[in-house]
Amino acid sequence: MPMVNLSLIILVLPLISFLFQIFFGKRLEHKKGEWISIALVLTTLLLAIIMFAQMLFDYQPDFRQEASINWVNLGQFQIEMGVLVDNITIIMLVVVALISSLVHLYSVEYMKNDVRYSRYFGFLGIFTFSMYGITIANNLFMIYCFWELVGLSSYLLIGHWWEKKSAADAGKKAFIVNRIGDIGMFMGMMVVATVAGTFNYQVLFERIASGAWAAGVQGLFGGVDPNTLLTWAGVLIFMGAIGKSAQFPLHVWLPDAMEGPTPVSALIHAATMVAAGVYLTVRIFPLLTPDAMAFVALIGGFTAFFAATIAITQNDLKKVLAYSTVSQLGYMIMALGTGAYVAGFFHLVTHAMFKALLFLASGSVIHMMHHSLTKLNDHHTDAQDMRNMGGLRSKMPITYAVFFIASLSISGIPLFSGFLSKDAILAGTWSYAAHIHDGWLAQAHLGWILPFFGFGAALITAFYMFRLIFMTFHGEPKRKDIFAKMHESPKLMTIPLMVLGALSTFIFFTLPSFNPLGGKSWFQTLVKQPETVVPMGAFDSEGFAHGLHLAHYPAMYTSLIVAGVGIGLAVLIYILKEIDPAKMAQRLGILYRGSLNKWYMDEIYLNGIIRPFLKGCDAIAYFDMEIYDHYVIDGVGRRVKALATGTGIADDLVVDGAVNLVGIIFQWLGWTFKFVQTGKIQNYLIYVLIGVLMVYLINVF
Amino acid sequence: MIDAFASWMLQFGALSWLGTTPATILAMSLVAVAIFIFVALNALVLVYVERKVSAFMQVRLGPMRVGPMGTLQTVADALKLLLKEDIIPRFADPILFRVGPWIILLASFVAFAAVPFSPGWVPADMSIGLFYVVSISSVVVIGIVMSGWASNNKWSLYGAMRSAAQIVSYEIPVGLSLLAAVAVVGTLNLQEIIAAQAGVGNLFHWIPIPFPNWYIFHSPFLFLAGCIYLIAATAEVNRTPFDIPESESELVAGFMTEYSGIRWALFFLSEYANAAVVALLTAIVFLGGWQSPFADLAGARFGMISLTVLALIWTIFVKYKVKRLSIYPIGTILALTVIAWLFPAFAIWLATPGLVWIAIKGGVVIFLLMWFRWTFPRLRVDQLMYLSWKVLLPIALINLAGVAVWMWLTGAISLVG
Amino acid sequence: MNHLESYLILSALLFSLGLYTVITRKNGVAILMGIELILNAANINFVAFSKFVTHQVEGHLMAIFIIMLAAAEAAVALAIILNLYNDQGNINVDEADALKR
Amino acid sequence: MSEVIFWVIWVLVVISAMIVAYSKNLIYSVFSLLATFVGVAAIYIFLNADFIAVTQIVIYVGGILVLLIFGIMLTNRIAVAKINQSSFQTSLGMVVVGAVFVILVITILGQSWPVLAESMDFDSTVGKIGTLLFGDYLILFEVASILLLGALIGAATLARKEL
Repeated sequence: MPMVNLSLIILVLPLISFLFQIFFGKRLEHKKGEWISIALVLTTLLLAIIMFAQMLFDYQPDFRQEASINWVNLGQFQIEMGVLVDNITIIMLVVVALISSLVHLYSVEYMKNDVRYSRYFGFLGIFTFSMYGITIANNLFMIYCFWELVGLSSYLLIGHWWEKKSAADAGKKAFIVNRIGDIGMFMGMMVVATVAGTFNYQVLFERIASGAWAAGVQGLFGGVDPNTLLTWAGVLIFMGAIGKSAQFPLHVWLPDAMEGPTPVSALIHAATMVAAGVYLTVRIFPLLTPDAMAFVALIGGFTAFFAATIAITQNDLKKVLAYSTVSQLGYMIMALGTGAYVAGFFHLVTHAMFKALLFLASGSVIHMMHHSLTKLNDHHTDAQDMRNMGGLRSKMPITYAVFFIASLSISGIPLFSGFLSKDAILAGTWSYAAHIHDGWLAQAHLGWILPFFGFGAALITAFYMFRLIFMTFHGEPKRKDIFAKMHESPKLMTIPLMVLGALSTFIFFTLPSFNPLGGKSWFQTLVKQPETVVPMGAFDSEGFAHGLHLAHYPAMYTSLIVAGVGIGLAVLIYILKEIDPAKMAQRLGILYRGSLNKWYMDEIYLNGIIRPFLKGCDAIAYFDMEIYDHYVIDGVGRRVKALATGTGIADDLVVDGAVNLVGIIFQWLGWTFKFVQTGKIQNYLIYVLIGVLMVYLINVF
Repeated sequence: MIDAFASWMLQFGALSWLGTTPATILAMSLVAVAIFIFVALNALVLVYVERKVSAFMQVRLGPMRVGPMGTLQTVADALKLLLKEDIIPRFADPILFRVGPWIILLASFVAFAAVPFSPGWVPADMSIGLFYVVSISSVVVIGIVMSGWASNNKWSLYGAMRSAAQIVSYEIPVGLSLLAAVAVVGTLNLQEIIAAQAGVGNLFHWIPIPFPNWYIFHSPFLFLAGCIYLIAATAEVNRTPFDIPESESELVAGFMTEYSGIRWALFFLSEYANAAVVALLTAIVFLGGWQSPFADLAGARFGMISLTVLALIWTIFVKYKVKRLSIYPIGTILALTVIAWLFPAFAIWLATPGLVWIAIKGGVVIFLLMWFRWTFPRLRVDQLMYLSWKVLLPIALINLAGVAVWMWLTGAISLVG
Repeated sequence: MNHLESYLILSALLFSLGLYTVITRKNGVAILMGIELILNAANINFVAFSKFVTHQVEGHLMAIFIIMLAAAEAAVALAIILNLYNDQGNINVDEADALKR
Repeated sequence: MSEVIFWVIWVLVVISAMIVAYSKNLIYSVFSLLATFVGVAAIYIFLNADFIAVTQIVIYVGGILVLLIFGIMLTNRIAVAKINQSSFQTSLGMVVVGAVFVILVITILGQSWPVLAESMDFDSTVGKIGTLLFGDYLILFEVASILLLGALIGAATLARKEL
């Protein structure tokens, strides 16, 4: 069976799960239906692993299968529906299928007492379906369709507990903020479609490379520089990624999205959907010009640093992880912007594993907190607040162990997966800063800002992750009553944690070499950086690769030192209590308050954009309702009504009179002829036959 | 076959004075007589087998007195039936009462015209053979209704109406499940359907275990289609557990209540002829007809595996229950297996003529039917209709689509050009 | 048997007998039988012309559609006849003249 | 020989159709319809229309005839095996239908049909019919399926007791 067929089956199975849960889920005997969804998604995992194994057997960096059908045929311009399977697709399919399967399993226990249990699984199904769709799409239009489907399912799942106002609001916020990014993406797609006349990646890249793009720009816009337009197209499409991957300034929805169930956060808002933006950037990577890449890198780098500074001061367990996710996504985007393509996609994969693990493990803690709070009949204490935890290490050993592994991984400690990818990204920024002279960022001599962001974020990441661990699992329990009722989560929740914990170590990513510092792994062999297709002023990828070689070791040592400093600070503050965090906060003053309040981004949006906008709407509405409707529309209405009354009188007398006359005539005729009717069809049939015979006879004689 | 037979007769010295037309007529008559003899013997044998099988299933002996092991019991019964007084009830309709059984027998008899017994051995090689057999078996219902009505007895009438409703309903799952196989092979000619199942391939075309290319192993969907066909066909020939038209406890004997003697024997003949048609059709469409599963080396390997499995099953399940029976069959099978392992050529030799293979396969299916009869309780009328319309029909429809999807997946057909 | 006319005459006979049944019978089911005869007559014509005149199988196709139509018509007609029986206790069509009254 | 068989079947069809039309006993009518249908199926075989012949048997004998018998059984109070049926306007009907028949025969015999010389011997019509049905006549096929669905729903709705 070709890979394309397999990927189509993978695509369809979660949709079946969705339809099944929506139409039949509730009718099943109490909570048995989830196993059908789980079976379907595990089947997709199995198929994805088959594809993955096939890929490893073949070991072809250039492996590529594509099939498509025409969907919309508009003469010259055609929109196709198609499937593109290459190594990136397969790796992404495995990641999505794996995380989705584990979250399905985990949710059985986590959502056990939920009222909309079957709906929840149905929505997981449609999310998985649309994520697969994004993964296997071979053109921008199709990816856009599934992009919006993903947004929809994210909205549905964030608002799963819509009785809570905050959850409903968070869903709406996520939806609207994402739309802003998607408008940019749509505009970018339209630019591409107008100039290049296709949505298909491959065809598009070929047309750009062959100069058809430049010719198209010349024909359509005359004096515009084709490279500038290409930069704009890339940046606009990248806007979609800004929204979906929660990059500054559209990052505000992701922390609020934590109102959804925790497994959802793990699946959608940490591992897969937010990575879709990165995946999109990976897909369009060849058409990014150096200028566009500088923009991408700057956005990513700033987001990485900015979100990390917020994460330091948050007290809500999931909020910390949410900002950490934003920060790590910034890393990936930054890596792509600096040209470290493989490193960016690599970080996507490793991050999916350890961040899903972090969320699921925090879900385990929160679940148990809820559990004991319910037993204590306490409905006011916040189950997610770290200030109520502490010392959980002894009560939840498995959760603690995997949490620790994931934290080491995200902090970039050797022997763990995060080290490999993060180190590659940092080396990439170093190389970019040192060796690249294209793009406005380098020309403005601001190249070194990226390593600064990168290493700064790495320091802060190590610090806040260990702050999180120390506050939650170490020290004295802050609430003895809650602590007494805590215990380890059930098997169905810990098994996914252990699987992901194993996958957060280096070994799965460095094979076939066992070098914990990297080496020539299958990943670096199979994921090949595509040739850039920008015809003039292309990114200097050879210089970059050379720089990467030089920067490898310095960047590694720096990042190790930086991570060590971060962890050490956390130990000093929260274990040894050498520094009092409250005093630190007071001394830092405005910086601390800014970080605690997320640098006032929500307030800036509220007062700077939303309120003025609403005021403007009110004014326009006033004009529309009070002035335009009242005088223009109603005025015309009154005159027409008067006219109609006059016409009506004429109609009644003249026209109806004629019609009634005709009616009376035929009434009389009918009354006259009704005596022919006997009511017996067979009589009529004989009349008809006699008539036919007479016609025949008349014709003959 | 008839033309070949006729020309053979013309070449034969003593008959060469016959013209072409008389020879053809003679050949036709001979084939018809042969089939009739087959139908009659079939009923005799199957009645005996049914009694014996039921006896073994109920752990008793069955007929033992007449002839060795009771083999002549059915002959004696047939003689008794022939000598019985011919009774027609006074208020029955005399013409229809007489004609009804003959229509039933004729319908089940004519169905054999398209059944291939061996390569080339088919009375009439029709391009629409499968459709013909299915359609002819639906004529039986008219005869049943005719007899039931003519008896002028409410049990007969109820039995006839139930039977009509049942046969008409179950024709649809039968047709759909056969259609699944036809969709794969692309012809209605029974000979071609069998020829398409030659050789040995992978199980379900995917799992690398050597299995014959029979359609029941072609895909999971065709396996399901085979199961549906067997269930629905059991219902179409009115056998237990679907024998509500003649259920003794409710309707005395259904549409045959008023019949006795020779006409009753006709009903019996046709019942077993129908069972034989169903069994042969199952063997042809799903089990490879007269194809031997051991026709080549791969097939021989399949044979070894299956024989080993059979021997294991026999050892595990049967040995502990009926000790006496276990020694000889298991010895034979084990010996065969060993020989087959040692000398593959012997296993190939097992590829005996088609007539034997189709008889074995048909026999297995008939045994299945008897097994059903003596294990399952009878369904109620509403359950019967429920099973047909709400269970078998939807499954068969989805299954048909599944076959198409499977063909697409395995690359037999393609949607995108 | 190789004359078109022999089939056409047979078809005309069936048609006339069916017509006669339709005209004279009172019983609804009997009328239905007449209609089936007429449809069969039409089918014979289609198939015969297809063999002797056009040499195409289009005539067969028409016959198939007619047979299908007959099946649909029989089902609906019998449902109507059952209603008639429930309504007036018999199925004599000449008594079903409520529209006139 | 087949000539003889053809005429035997011809006569059988006509006689059984006459029984359908003239028999006083409704049951005889309906069962002789069986002979008519099977006879017409045999006629189709003489016309090289094997598929139509088998379809005729499946649908007419296995479907429509059973439906008719059910109709008869469900609409009579059954006490005896014979169901009398009455006719009306027989003589007028006979005259008119006879006239129609005469006209038909005159037309058939008076016409010189454009019969093609070589006889048509399809080895199998199934493939051709299938190709046409799913090719040129696809829309007709789909419409017919909708018609059948409509008839199914309509018949089921009409036959319910509580309409």
